[in-house]
Amino acid sequence: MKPHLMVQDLKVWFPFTDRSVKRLFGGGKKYVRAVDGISFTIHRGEIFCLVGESGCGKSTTGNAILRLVAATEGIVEYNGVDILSLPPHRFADYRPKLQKIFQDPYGSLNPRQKILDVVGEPLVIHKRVENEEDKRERVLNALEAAGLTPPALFIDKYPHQVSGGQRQRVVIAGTIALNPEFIVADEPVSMLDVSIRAGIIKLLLDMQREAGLSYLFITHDLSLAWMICNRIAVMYLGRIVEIGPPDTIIHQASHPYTRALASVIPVPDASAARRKIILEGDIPSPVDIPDGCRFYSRCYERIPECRQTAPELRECAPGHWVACNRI
Amino acid sequence: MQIGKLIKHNLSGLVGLLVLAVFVVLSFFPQMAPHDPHRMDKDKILQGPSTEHLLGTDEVGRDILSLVIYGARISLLVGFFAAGISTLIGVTIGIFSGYYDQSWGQPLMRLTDVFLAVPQLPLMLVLAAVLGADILNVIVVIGCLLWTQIARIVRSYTLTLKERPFIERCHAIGCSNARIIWLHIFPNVLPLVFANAILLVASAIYYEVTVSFLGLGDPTHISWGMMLHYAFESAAILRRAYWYILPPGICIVLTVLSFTFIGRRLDEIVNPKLRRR
Amino acid sequence: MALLSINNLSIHYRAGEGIVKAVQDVSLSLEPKQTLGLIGESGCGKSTIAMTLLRLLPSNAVVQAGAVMLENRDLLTMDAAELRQIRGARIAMVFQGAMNAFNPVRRLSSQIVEGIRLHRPEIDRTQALNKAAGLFDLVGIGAGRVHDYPHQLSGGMKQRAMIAMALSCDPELVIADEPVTALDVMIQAQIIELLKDLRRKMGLTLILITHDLSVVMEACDSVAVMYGGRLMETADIGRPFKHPYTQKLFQAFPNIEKSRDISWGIPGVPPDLIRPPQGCPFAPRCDAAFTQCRKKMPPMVALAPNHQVCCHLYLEDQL
Amino acid sequence: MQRFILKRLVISLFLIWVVVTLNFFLFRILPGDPVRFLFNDPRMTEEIRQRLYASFGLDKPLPVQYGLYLLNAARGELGKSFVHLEPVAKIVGEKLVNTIILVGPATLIAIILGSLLGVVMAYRRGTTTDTGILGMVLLFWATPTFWVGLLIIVAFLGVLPTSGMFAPGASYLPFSQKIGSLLSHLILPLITLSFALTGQYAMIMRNTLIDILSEDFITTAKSRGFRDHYILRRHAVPNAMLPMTTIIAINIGLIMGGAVQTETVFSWPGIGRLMYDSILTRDYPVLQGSFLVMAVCMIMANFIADILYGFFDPRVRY
Repeated sequence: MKPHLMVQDLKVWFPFTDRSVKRLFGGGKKYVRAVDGISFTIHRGEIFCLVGESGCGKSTTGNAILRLVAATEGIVEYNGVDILSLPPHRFADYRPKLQKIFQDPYGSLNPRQKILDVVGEPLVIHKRVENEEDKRERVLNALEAAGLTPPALFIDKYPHQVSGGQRQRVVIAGTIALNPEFIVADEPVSMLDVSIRAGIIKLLLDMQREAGLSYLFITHDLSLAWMICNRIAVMYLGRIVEIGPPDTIIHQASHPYTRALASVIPVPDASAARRKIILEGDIPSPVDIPDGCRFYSRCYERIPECRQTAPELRECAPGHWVACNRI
Repeated sequence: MQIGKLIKHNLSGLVGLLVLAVFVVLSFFPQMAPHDPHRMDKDKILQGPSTEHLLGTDEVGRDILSLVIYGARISLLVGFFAAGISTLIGVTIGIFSGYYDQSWGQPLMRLTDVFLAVPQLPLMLVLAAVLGADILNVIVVIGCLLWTQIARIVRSYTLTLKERPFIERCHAIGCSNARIIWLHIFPNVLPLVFANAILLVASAIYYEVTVSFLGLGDPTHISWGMMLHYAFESAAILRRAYWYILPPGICIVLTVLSFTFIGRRLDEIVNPKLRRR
Repeated sequence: MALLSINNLSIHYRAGEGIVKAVQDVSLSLEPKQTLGLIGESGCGKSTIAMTLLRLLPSNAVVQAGAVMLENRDLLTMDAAELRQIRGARIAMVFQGAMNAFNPVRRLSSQIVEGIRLHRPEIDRTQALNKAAGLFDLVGIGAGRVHDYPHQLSGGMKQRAMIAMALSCDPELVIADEPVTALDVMIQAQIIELLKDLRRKMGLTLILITHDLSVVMEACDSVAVMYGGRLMETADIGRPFKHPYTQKLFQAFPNIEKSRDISWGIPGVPPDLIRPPQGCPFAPRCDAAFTQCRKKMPPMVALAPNHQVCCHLYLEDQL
Repeated sequence: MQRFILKRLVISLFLIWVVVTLNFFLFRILPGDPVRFLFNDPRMTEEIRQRLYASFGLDKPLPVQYGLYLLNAARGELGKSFVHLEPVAKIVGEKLVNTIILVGPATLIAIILGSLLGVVMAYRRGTTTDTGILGMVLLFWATPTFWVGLLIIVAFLGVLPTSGMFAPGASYLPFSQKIGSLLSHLILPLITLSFALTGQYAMIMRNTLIDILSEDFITTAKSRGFRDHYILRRHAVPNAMLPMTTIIAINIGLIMGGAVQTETVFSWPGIGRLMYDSILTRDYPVLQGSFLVMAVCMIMANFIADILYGFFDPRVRY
């Protein structure tokens, strides 16, 4: 089966904001290597999770796929078309098909727009509506589909008049309205209360089932990823270290980082005596990344080889890919 | 709604509005003045308050009350227009330099830095002297120099707005930059601008008066600043002609204060969390 | 005797739209060496309680009723001088935003030493500095960094430094308000291990305030659950939860030891604290609610010596 | 740190260049040529006119003029006064000292007094004390400095000297009496200028401090049992001083505006009064020279403030 989305060797480097005099006189430029050569594929109707700690490049990956940040190198093929190399006006056709859901339901709505305009704006931009009445009709449908019932109660309100969970539904309604095919969901529930989360997740899953959507689901919460997705990719310092099915990643991970990450997931069960692998220190800076394995400085199973050789992602079992020199 | 709130909670704002209303009426109907402000009288030079001249006369025998009433117009005129020019420049430069921070916003910011690095009043004096004492020139000079503050405020707010997720959402749903600036940034900046524009009127009036006092006012119009200039240049001070010095000064203070009060209260109502930098 | 007891505490905030009834009739007590997890979702009143314990509430908050007794003294009515001798010395606090909890322009050592010298004037500067360095070792930063400026530490390090500072005057009680919320998973685990470690080594008495039930299950020995400004359930860790809200909340956390099941969550929205529902605040979202629940707030029912539930369901059982 | 200083230095030099260039072109955008405009005397012969052109360097092409202008400015030569026919640099230099005698102490008084008022307002925020002082400060702010000067003159006429820097003939007096004369002349202008600036600094201090008092580390300090005024003294005010230095430096233009007004009203022979006189006599080279010196002073003060900030704030140490 042809993949819905294929990412190949994607790199996003940001010039390091070191406004020193040295740079003024043309000295060496430094880069933050936020995403440094990652590849993966997402099949139609799949929920693919990118998991990692803050600063690992997971959000940047999502934004690069949607061309919200410029990729430095690499290919993103959507239905076989390299959307990164398209000129902007050609990419505009893909815009409504590839959509994003944001983390912060409080900040992702313009406080001076009514919900009608928030949800209707993408329709207006992509000329999907003919007049105000049509727009209102479409917005009402979208709100209803996003679980805001009755929609008429919400349509003329401002964002600050509804609760956090409802705001996230408004954002989702704005996305549904465009009938997208592929959604980047960037931590869509991490700012919501636990009791509200499930409703939003359910809505996202329903959309996937009914419309055959594919998701790139970005989260720092490995247990949430495990719960909802088809495959998990774990990122560390701009690289993918392991890809596999959820149960494999949680219970039979091969990469030392994934194992550590899975071991520290808090379990709401006092009796469960689990051995935790707690990594020392912090993630190193993505500016001066040394040669060799990126995880070298914190790895508890490193071998001398890891210092020089950066491991490639290799398939160690069907559907289970690991980037580690020991495997 | 906002006006109602203003009255309910803010005595200072209300007083400001009232005082301002008086001066606005005076500037539209200066005919209320008891005398022709241009009529000189050799026999009544620098006379103290009397029943005929409630606030006395100046060094050429003109009625000071009438001069003060006619003077309101110039200050308000210069204040509003100069503040208008400043706001326009400031908002434009602020939004663009904030939104295009990484590209051509930088030179715009450098331009703001240049204006901030130059002492304002001395530069106004130089410009007004070079261009010539004329009401239009005074408006243009003040208007072109007072925008830095508002540009800085708008810029720093635009920078924070730009980082807000709803702007990122705009990019994600395919808004053009022009649409983002006009429909998403500008309406959010507007309340901030509004309050600050009113504070700018106060500054503009302050500078107009000062520039006029320092001899660069338009001699063909009656204004409070020019009155004080003539008072200073004539022997009025040495003769302790308080009736000549007090009225225009009090009017200036009241006008500036009323705009300041209104502006500050509006700022607090519209932007409770935002503090000016 | 309880080290700290909160008796029938009610706190209201004056807001633009009305009076927010943030905390209603909450009673809790804490024994020495006990670790209590105070848990609830945003707006349930847990942080308000934390701030009340040291009287750090904003000026629009009103203590409507109740007392907070530290042994036999009421923290809410004592004078400012006495309160200052308790703050930092007997009750210390670790805040959520460790990022900004230090004065940015002063060295960590000077900030810690100044606190030790305030409460223990008999300790001289060198001894205080040694103590600070020792604490930095204890919390795993390393004594060598005690003279750093706050911005030189990473987020996790700052949280550790914050804990070191809280411990600097050997307090009897430490209140940690969302100590791991803003941190990455691995750093979270580090801090939780540190807290557990300190409990073991020093017999710390701790109130851990968090929205994350699994953190409480790991680090505490008892839990108090709040919802809509009310206390719903208090229990020792290990006892099965009885309150419908706690049960639902418990299910809402993914448990990787169990199966992948997405039938979790609680329908509806949290209560409006300006116009709280009559009766139990959870009734509108509760499957088990019956008429009585919507009429009357249930009292606390003791199910076991260390297990109390505020629910009509169990009131009936008793009758 | 060195790089930081170097960077600020480059920016300051750039700003000075911009101001010098501005000055050059201001002189040239006058309608008609400057000499005709300035000496609009029909009796002037062509020969004299040419000599004047040559003496002001106006006979050369514009780029050459500009180059010469830059060169001269770099050497500190700012042209000749139309009125006094003396080098502008010499006149301005003499006056600069007098201005500093007035502005220095006034700024110092205003910073101390303003900071105190600001601290009191922020500490007592929302109380009657705050509202009262705030009202007073706003009144200060709204009152034109020159008008305050005029009122003070009217009030103290005959009590204290209201004009000039020394009593007539003071140069023949012994040094101590000369100083006495200077001090008595200084009092009223000093009060006027301090009055104008105090309000500004009080407002700045209040806003800065209110920001700082709402920060987390203040709550932390409270939770550790420190007294309120200890927190204010040891945590809030030192942290407020940093932004204060920058804001004061940015607002040096205000000091200069105030100086122009005060010196004018009290006939204090400083740069400000020089500006006023040159406006009345249309002595453009002097006017521009004074402006240039003021602008350069301001840029330099900003540079120093930046360096100080970088030095005192551990976060900026690059």
